[in-house]
Amino acid sequence: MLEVEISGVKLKNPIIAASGTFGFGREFSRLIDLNLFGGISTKGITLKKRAGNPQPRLCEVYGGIINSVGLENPGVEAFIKEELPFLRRFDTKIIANINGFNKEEFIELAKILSPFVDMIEVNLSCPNVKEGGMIFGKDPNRVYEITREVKKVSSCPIIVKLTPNVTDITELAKAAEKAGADAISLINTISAMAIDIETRRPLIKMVTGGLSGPAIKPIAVRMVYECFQKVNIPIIGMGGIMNYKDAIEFFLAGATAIQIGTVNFVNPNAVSEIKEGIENYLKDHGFESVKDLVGNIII
Amino acid sequence: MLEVEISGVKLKNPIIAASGTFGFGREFSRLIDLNLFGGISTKGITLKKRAGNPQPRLCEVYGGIINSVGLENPGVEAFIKEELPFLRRFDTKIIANINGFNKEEFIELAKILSPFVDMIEVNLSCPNVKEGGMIFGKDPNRVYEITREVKKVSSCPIIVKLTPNVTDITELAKAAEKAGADAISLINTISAMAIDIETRRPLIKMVTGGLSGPAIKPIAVRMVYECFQKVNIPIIGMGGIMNYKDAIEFFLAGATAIQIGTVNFVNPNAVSEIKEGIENYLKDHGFESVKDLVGNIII
Amino acid sequence: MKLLDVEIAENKMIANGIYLLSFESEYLANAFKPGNFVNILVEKDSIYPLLRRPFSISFVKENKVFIGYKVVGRGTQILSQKKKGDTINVLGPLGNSFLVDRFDGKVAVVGGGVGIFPLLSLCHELKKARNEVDVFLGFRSRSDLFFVEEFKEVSDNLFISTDDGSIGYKGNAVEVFKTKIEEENYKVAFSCGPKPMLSALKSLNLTFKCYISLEEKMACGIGACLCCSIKGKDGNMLHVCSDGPVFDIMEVEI
Amino acid sequence: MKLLDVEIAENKMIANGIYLLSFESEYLANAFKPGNFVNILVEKDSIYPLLRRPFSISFVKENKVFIGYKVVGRGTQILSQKKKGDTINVLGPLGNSFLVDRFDGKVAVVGGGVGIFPLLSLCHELKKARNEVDVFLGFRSRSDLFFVEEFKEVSDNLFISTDDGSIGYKGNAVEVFKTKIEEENYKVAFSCGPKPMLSALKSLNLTFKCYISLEEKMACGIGACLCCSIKGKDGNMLHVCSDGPVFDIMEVEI
Ligand SMILES: Cc1cc2nc3c(=O)[nH]c(=O)nc-3n(C[C@H](O)[C@H](O)[C@H](O)COP(=O)(O)OP(=O)(O)OC[C@H]3O[C@@H](n4cnc5c(N)ncnc54)[C@H](O)[C@@H]3O)c2cc1C
Ligand SMILES: Cc1cc2nc3c(=O)[nH]c(=O)nc-3n(C[C@H](O)[C@H](O)[C@H](O)COP(=O)(O)OP(=O)(O)OC[C@H]3O[C@@H](n4cnc5c(N)ncnc54)[C@H](O)[C@@H]3O)c2cc1C
Ligand SMILES: Cc1cc2nc3c(=O)[nH]c(=O)nc-3n(C[C@H](O)[C@H](O)[C@H](O)COP(=O)(O)O)c2cc1C
Ligand SMILES: Cc1cc2nc3c(=O)[nH]c(=O)nc-3n(C[C@H](O)[C@H](O)[C@H](O)COP(=O)(O)O)c2cc1C
Ligand code: FES
Ligand code: FES
Repeated sequence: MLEVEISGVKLKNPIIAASGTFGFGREFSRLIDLNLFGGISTKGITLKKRAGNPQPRLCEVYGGIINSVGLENPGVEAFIKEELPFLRRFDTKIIANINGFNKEEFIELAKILSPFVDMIEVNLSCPNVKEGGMIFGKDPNRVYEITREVKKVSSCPIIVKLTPNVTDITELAKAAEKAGADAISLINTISAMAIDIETRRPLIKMVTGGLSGPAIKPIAVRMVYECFQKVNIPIIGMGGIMNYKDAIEFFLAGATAIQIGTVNFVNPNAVSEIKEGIENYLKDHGFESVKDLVGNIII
Repeated sequence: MLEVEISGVKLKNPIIAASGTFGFGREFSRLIDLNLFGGISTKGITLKKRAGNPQPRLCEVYGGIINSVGLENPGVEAFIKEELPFLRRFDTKIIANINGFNKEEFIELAKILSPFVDMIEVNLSCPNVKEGGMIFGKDPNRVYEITREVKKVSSCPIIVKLTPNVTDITELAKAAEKAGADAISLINTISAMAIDIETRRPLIKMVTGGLSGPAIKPIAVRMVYECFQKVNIPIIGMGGIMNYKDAIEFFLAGATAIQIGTVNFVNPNAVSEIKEGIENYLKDHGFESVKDLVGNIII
Repeated sequence: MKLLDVEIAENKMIANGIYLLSFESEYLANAFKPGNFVNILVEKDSIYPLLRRPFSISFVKENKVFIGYKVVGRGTQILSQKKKGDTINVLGPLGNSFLVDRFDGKVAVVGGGVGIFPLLSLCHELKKARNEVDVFLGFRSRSDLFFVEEFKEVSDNLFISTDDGSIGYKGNAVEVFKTKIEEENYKVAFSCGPKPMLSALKSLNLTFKCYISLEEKMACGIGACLCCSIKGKDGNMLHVCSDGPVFDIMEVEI
Repeated sequence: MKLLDVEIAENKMIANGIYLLSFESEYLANAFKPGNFVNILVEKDSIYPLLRRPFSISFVKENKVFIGYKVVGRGTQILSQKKKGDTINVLGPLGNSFLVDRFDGKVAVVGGGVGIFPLLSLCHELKKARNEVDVFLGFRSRSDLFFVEEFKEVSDNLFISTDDGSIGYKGNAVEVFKTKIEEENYKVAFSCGPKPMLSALKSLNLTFKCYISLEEKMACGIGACLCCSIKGKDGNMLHVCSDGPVFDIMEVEI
């Protein structure tokens, strides 16, 4: 009922832990059963270890949070040696979220990682680094170029993660599809800012950061819907999903699978509640499979 | 203490009622004193009377609302004859928000209206109409062109209202400045969507609509800040302002004045509470004028 | 129309998921006319729900204002948890009202579900104006019944129907009303209820006047935002919050 | 570490804007070590505040867990309005704990403001391990005092200071502590308080070990989101929620 497929990779359910909100699973495994997830997208991985951005990295705003972690991670080798074996113990698909500061780094990361993971998520949308990330991701030509090269060297399906900070996200989606992406995921965080009016300083040291959480949901749903009209590869939707109802909206808008991020901080049980909620919704509404919901909005 | 100036037009305080949320003032005047406002931006005016979009036009989402009014308005002549005289009774600056479906209409509207109002707000950002509006507003060249033509024929200062649905809002800001705009205002609503999971229909008949309210504030603050780095004309900031603290954030980010929209629906007293809050903030923090706050963020 | 902080006097469940809330407000109680509504801020400084929620005033008694409501979402859920002494902010009275007169003939009042709320005080006024009033109320089921005793007091004949037939006629209020139209000489009808019910009413092509109270999603509630516009007969836009909520059924597209 | 729905047993103001909340939880009471904290969801299904709020466990008594907190923003405001019987969701115990031992020499405990909360159970444990404990507590003013009687019971000497001198020494806790360092033979110090206080402490260049409890904005509280990272001495990133909140003062940049 819940199984979905992305380019031959079968997810037992369409719920994926969103990159950067779930570490490498270890911490949450002490709290919830990782087998609950259809997949887990890892914390963004870079070639070399990275310390990330200075403090403060986090602030809270109306209905959301702004973060500027800046891709703190142990680097690809440490990931493979120290984190992947642990993740592999669970019956869930592992998606490596990769981040390069130039095309070559993306290629290198895909080469190294694709033999070891189920899918690769090419993060062309990180707003919290000065080079790479979103800078590439805003330009359809760069999206095309990097996607094509990464696809060439990858032995597993690749997902291209798109930034919402653009005039027309469907241009990026089409570029990714044309370049051979197996799927796209959206949205990454929206560039945002908040100011402490007492100190008059930005609440994020890097001044701007990425907005996530319920506040961005209607923007994310709109972008998933727009992309669904324009591309034929599967869409993994995310942005502000707090419960099963939000998840259903994404499916109806055109998402084949969803990722949940910020909600994990608020309610670590979200994955099981959403899973159950989707099942009940399908039963109550006479659908046989979550696949029947995809893009099934009535206009 | 609260007075600000935009191209020679003195606003006695920096709080402006946002276009489309305040009609032509008549309804709110039964509830609050319109003299409280530094200015009032009218409901979007078109050359001809318009019926607007079909129902449903409104839905509520996490921390915000999506609307798709679609510029329902009585047309410019009825505005001048039936609405303006009423508005003119108050000691507040009147800003006519104009909306064309092509360049000529913008020019025509500016010609007709500029002798009668204090400022014109050129709405290059309405997401709820199929032509004009945001379609023009996303293209810096069109922004430049329309701004220049409108400026030529206007006998009062003009404000260009920008859409946030773009990759780089500073490109639009710069185009407006270069073309001679006296100020820019931002942000208009963000294109967004919500779905009723029971009926599987969009909650807005036109499928997508414009997101406003607290949810969009951190995005608006970021855009004001970005524009402040790039242009020298005054910025009128808006998007999700609910109270004086939010207003102060916009000033610190670089806004000379602010507009309040959605909050009027929730709390019609917002204008007086914000006014008082700004005054107290200035006193408590040793500032002599709200002008001292503009762009006064400490990085 | 005023913006008022009022203290809840009572807030109790009166049927399955249906509550009756009351508060003291001399101003509102005096200004009120049947059909008027108020826009309630269920929680101060809340961003979710963000907007006010519109509710008809069911009736007033001395200086007390009574609002009946059904819990359907987050706003009404929060409202239902308010207790005596809690403060809510109320904007009202809003909208137009039902035309009450001494009609020279029988009056029919047809209500379905939450549309029943605004009709109680209407009946009261109709009786006060010495009309003969037939009331048709439709509920989902027996456990959903409310205001029945109250309507008995202000009507000459009360016809209850339920969708499942668990009490009264099986069917909806319009169906029952329809069976009476030929027997009775109605001069005017008033109605409030779900859209399908009002459409059914319209398609009866009544030979007498029929006034209905409509609902649309509202942001301001006072005619400023133009979110609640509907098309009038002549193509002109009508605003449910300020031109309505009561309209002549022939004057609006439904 | 568990996710628990707990029922509030008591939630009372104990000083100017300072509250003490308690609830029953056998699991937490047993698992707790001084220095641990919990991440509290002050309101279910709320999107504003959205995140959980981290609070140290002040102390436990039998199966009851006590949390002292100061109202500083919306989250703590909402928490302060919770009543006996209300349910909150608690994630914990989180973080590491203070090293408690029998030290061969005096122990100093230095706390400022809300940083005082986690130190009470620490002192209790230090006394249980038969140490001689000097406690230095700094408050804003006389009306802000809390936990004074409680600290008297678990310390050998208690030095109170206030910023305005309205009671005890005038100045902050570190200044008072500084005057005692030369007279006394401290073996170890423990501290928690605002950043400037901890910086002052660090700049004393103590010749003995000093452990401090830090605060950073937290999203997950368990080491997954990397929002609370700080730089360690060797340039490695440390996570206040999972590597801390207690650190050797020499091992972290402050
Ligand atoms: C003029 C008028 C009078 C009304 N009188 C009553 C009454 O006396 N008793 C009663 O129980 N209900 C009445 N309603 C409907 C009532 O406003 C909604 O049930 C209520 O707003 C639902 O809020 P919620 O947060 O619980 O639901 P949600 O569904 O979570 O609300 C989401 C949004 O939809 C709006 N909304 C939902 N349903 C309606 C509706 N039917 N009409 C307009 N807006 C809606 C809400 O205001 C909100 O913006 C009236 C509506 C109108 C327009
Ligand atoms: C490990 C740890 C233990 C703590 N123990 C206590 C305690 O025992 N008693 C107590 O009163 N306070 C304690 N605090 C501080 C407490 O978490 C904040 O005061 C509280 O989160 C403020 O929430 P608010 O919504 O009222 O304030 P707001 O300022 O509105 O909160 C806005 C955001 O900032 C965060 N935040 C605000 N202040 C702090 C802070 N000082 N540290 C971390 N995040 C913060 C909030 O969690 C929230 O995300 C502790 C903090 C940490 C990290
Ligand atoms: C603290 C934090 C860290 C994140 N790190 C990454 C990352 O490393 N790579 C990535 O692709 N997305 C990252 N994201 C974005 C999320 O994966 C997701 O796209 C976004 O948060 C929207 O979903 P949400 O609203 O459910 O959180 C991060 C988000 C948060 C909140
Ligand atoms: C119901 C509604 C109607 C609007 N109509 C207009 C309009 O006619 N012209 C315009 O420039 N902006 C219009 N806007 C946008 C607002 O002026 C403002 O830019 C936006 O709502 C963000 O501010 P807020 O979050 O304070 O509402 C409208 C907004 C709303 C909510
Ligand atoms: S609700 Fe704003 S015009 Fe009717
Ligand atoms: S708060 Fe998430 S890692 Fe510390």
